[in-house]
Amino acid sequence: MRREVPLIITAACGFIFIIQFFIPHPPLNRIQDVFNDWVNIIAGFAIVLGILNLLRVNLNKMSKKSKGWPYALFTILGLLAYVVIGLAFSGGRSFQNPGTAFYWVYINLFFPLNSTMFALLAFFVASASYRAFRARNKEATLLLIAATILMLGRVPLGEYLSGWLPSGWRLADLSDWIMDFPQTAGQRAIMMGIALGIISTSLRIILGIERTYLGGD
Amino acid sequence: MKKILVSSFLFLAAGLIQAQVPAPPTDVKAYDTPDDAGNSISIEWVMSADDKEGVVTGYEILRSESPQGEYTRVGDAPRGTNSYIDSGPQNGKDYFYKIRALSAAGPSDSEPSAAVQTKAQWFKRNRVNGLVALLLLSGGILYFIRKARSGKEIYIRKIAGIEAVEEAVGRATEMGRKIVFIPGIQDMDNMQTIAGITILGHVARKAAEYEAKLEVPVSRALVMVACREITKQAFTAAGRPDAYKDDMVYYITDDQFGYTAALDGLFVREKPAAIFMQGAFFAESLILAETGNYIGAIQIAGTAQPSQLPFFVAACDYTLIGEELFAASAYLSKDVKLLGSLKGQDVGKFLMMAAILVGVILTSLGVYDLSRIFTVR
Amino acid sequence: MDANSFFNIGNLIAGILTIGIVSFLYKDNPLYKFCEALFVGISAGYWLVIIIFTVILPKLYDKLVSQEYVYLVGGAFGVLMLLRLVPKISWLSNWALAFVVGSTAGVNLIGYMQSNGMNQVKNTILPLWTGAWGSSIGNLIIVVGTFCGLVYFFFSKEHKGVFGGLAKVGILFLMVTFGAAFGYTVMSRMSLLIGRMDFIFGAWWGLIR
Amino acid sequence: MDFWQKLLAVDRRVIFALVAVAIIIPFFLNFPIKITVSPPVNAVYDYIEKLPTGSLVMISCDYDPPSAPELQPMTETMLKHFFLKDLKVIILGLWPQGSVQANIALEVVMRDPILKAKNLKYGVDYVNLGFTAGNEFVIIRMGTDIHAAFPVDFNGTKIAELPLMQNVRNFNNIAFVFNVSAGYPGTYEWVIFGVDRYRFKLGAGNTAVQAPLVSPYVQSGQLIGLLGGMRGAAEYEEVSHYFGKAMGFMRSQTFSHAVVIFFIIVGNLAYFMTRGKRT
Repeated sequence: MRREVPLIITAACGFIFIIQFFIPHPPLNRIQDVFNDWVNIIAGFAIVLGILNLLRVNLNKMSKKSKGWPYALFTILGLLAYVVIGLAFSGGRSFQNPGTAFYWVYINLFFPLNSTMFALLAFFVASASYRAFRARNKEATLLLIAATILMLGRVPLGEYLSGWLPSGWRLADLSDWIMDFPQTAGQRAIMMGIALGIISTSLRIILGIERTYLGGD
Repeated sequence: MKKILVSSFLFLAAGLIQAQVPAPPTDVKAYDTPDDAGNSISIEWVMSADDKEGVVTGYEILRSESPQGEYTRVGDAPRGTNSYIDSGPQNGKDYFYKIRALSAAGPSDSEPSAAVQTKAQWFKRNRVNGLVALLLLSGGILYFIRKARSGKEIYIRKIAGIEAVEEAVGRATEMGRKIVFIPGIQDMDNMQTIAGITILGHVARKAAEYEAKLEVPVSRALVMVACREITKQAFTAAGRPDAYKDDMVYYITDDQFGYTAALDGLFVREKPAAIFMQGAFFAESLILAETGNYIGAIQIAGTAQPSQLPFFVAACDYTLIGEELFAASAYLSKDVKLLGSLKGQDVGKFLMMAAILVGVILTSLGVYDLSRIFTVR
Repeated sequence: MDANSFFNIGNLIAGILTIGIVSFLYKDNPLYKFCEALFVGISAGYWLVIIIFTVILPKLYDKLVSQEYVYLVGGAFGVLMLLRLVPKISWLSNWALAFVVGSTAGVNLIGYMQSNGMNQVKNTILPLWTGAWGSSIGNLIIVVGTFCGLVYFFFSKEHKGVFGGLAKVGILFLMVTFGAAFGYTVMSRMSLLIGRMDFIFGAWWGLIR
Repeated sequence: MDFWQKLLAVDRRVIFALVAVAIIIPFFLNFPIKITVSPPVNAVYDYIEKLPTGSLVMISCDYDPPSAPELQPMTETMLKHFFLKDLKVIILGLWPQGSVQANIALEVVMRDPILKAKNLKYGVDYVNLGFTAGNEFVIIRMGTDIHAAFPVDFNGTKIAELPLMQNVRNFNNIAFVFNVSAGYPGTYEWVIFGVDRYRFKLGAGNTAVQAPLVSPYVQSGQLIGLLGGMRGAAEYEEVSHYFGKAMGFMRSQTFSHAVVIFFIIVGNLAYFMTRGKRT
C-alpha cells in the first residue's frame, strides 16, 4: 500500500496525459483542465502545512530566545495580520480591488519590499560584471564581448558611439544580429537538450525507475 | 439577387449617392472540424466580391437547424477572412450555415450550406508525427535502460559541477559550517524542481555520511513535503536515521522575493560553506549567487531556465547547464538504469541532429521541405 | 521637497521599507532584519489569501456548489496532503504527491517534446542559400551553432578529436548566448532600480516633476 | 599592494554607490536622446495600425508590480494605441496582479483629452476579465471558450452580461492579442499553447530578460513583433508618438549602462596590469 499505490498513481496519471495528447474524444479532452485544477487544489491545501511550519519555526525561535528572536515576532504578526485583513476586512472575493484594506497593505508594504528586493539586482549585476567579466581565456572573452555589445546596443549610448558607421553596422544592429543568430543557435541547443532531459526524466518517473521524490525504497 | 438589383436601380434612379449592398459571399462549405472532441463545425466561404476597404465591414456567421428555418448569429469574422470555427453546435444534429456580408448599406446573405453534423473523433491524425517522435525518443531511452540492466558498461563523460558535489560537502564538514540546498522557487509541478530534489537526495546522503550540517529552506509547501521525504530517506540510507530532523527542511514563503530576502539574510548571518541551487530559478538567481559569492561559499548551481544560466555561470563556481541538471541525478546515483537513460538521451540528440542535417541539405537543394513533418498542431 | 507627499502615511511606510531593504547593500543591520522578517510574514500571508480566493473557493467550493462532483477527488487529494499533520498516517500524503508528480511528468513529456523538441528542429531546418548573403550567413550560423551546441551536451561520448572540436565550437556558442543574455538583462535590472528611485525622488519626496 | 591590485579588490560598495549615482543624476537632467525603432517594434505598430476599426483586441498583463517599471509603460502605450484606433479591448491577466496593473494603466491612459472626448464605456468599449488561476491552461481553455475560462470579470459581473463579450467565444473572434510578460506564465506559454494551437495573431512586450528567449518566435513568425524591455517601450513611444515615462527613464538607463561598461573596462585593465604579479 505504502509503496505500490503512489507508483501506480504516478504511472497512471503520466500515461493518461500522454495519450490525451493524441485522443480528442471526451472525457480525455477535459482531463487536462480538471487535473490541473486538482494540482492547484492540492498545492492550495499544502500551503497550510507551509504556514503552520513557518509559525512553528518562528514561535520556537521566540520561546527559545535564540539569536534574533524579536524579529520572529514581526514575521508572525505580519502573517496573521495580513491574513485576517485579507479574509475578513477586504470585501471577500473582491479583496484585491483598489480601496480595500488588503490593497492598501499591498501597495504600501508588500509592494515596496518586493520591488526593492528585486531592484537590488541592478547593483548585483554591476558587481558581477566587474568581477566575472575578465578576458581570462577564449570563452570568457567571447562572453565579455557579447555582453558589452548588447549593453551598448540597447541604449542610446551605442548610437552616439557608433552613429558614424553605415546603417546596418552600428552597435544596435550588431546586438540585434547577435541576438538573432549566434544567440538563437545557442539557445536552441540548450532548449533541445532540455527537452531530452525532461522526456527522459518524465519517462523514468512514470515507469517508476526514478522514485526518490517518494522517499525512495 | 434580383431584389438587390432592383433596389440598387431604384437608388440610382432617385439620384441618391448611396452605397449599394455588397455582393453576397458564395460557396459556403461547412464540415465537422477534424480531429477534435466534437461540438465544433468549420465553415469556409468565398468572400464577397466587394470585400474591400469601405464596402464590406465584416461577416456574420448564421446558423440554423433547418435550411429554411430561423438563422441565428453565432459569430463574426473580420473583413478579408474566409473561415470560421463554430464551437456552439451539439454532436449528432443537422446544421445549416449562411454567411452574411455586412456593409454600411446593409447586409447580404449567402445561400445556406449543405447539412452538416459534428462528432468526437478518437485520434488526432495531425499528431501522427508527434506519436512517431514520442515512440522513437522514448524507445531509444527505454532500449538503453534495458541494455544497461543487462550489465553492459556505459561510458559517461565527466560533468565538472557534479564531480564537485563531494568536494563542496567535504569542505563544509571541514569548516564546520552549514550546507544550504535551495530547490528553486517553483512547485512540484515543474520538472526542474523534481530534478533538483533528486539531487538533494544525493547531497543529503553525502552530508549524512560526512556528518555535515544540512539546511533546506524552501518556498513551496509541497516541495517541503517532498524534500523531507527525500532527506529522511537519504539519512536512513547513509545509516544515520537518528541524525535526520524535520527542521532541516523548512518553509519560508511562497513569495519569490520574500524568500530571496530571507535567504540573503541567512547567507550573511550563517555564512554557509557550500550553497547548492538546483531547480527552477528566476530573477533571484543573481541576488543569491552574488551574496553567496560575497560570503565566500562554494556554489554549485543548476537550472534549465535559459535566461538565468548566464548569472549562475558568472557568479557560481560550477553550473549545470540545462540538460545537465536532469542528468545529474542519474550521474550521482551511479544506478545503471539511470545511466542507460542518459545514453538514450544521446540517441535522441543524434536523431535531432540527423534530422537537422538531412533537412538542411534537402531544403538547400530545394528537394523537399523536411520541416513540414516536424510541425505538430 | 513636498511635505504632503512626504508625510503621507502610506508613502512614509513604503519609503522606510524601501530604504531598509537597500541598506542591506551596505551591511546586514537591524532595519534590514526587521524588513526581512516583516516581508516573510506579509508575503506568506499574501499568498495564503490569494490561494484561498483564487484556488480553493473558485476551483473547489464553487465547483462543488455547481455540482461538479468530480472535484471531490481533487478535494480528497488535498485532504490527504493535510494528513502530513498526523504522523501515523502521514504516508497517505504521498498519494497526492504521486498524483502531482505523475501528471507533471506526463504533461511535460508531451509539451517539451513538441515545443522544445520538434518545433526547434523544425525551426532549425533552414535553407543555407536564401538568395541574399546576410540571411544565408545567418542561417548557416544558426545551423552550425545549434548542431555544435548539441554535440556539447552528449554525455556518452568523450569530447576528443573531431567530436571534441565540435563540442568546443558548441561551448563558444553557449558563451556568446550567455554573454548576450547577460548584456540584454542589465537593462531590465537597471529599469527596476530606476522605478524604485523614481518612487523615492518623485512620488515620495516630490523632487521630480 | 599597488594601485591596480587595490582596484581589483575594490569594496563592492563603491560599485553600488556609483550605480546609484548614475541612476539618480539623470532624473534631474534633461538632455535629448535619440532612439531608433527596431523592426520587431515597428511590426507590432504597423499591425495594429492596419486593423479595421472596431476589431476586437486582447491584452494580457502577465506581470506584477516589481516588473512594472519596465512593463507598465508598454501597457499604457498599447492601451492608448488601441483606444485611439477605436479598437475594442479585452483585458486580462494570467498573473494575480496583472489585471490590477492594467486598471492602474487604464486610469493613466483615460486622462488623455482625446480619449476623454471619446467617452469610452466599460463593458462596451473595453472589459477587464481579471485573473484566473491555471497558467497556460487558462490559454487552452480560452481557445475553446473564453466564457468558461473567465465566467466573471474583474468586478465580479457575469461576463455574459457585458455587451462587448456577447459575441466573443474564443480566439476566432479576436483580431490581435498582445501579451505583456515578465516570466511564467507569459509569452512562451502564449506561443506554445495559444498561437501554435489556435493560430491567432500575437504580439508581445517582455522584460529585457525574457526578450532573448522569445525572440526566436519573431524569426519563426509565431510572434508578429516584440517589445524588449524599457528600450522596446521607448521605441514604441517613438513610433506611436505617445510619450510616457519610458523615454525619460532611458536617460538613467544610458548612464547606468555606461557605468557598468566602465567597470568592465577598469576591471579588465586591472586584471591585465596585475597578471604577472599574482601568486
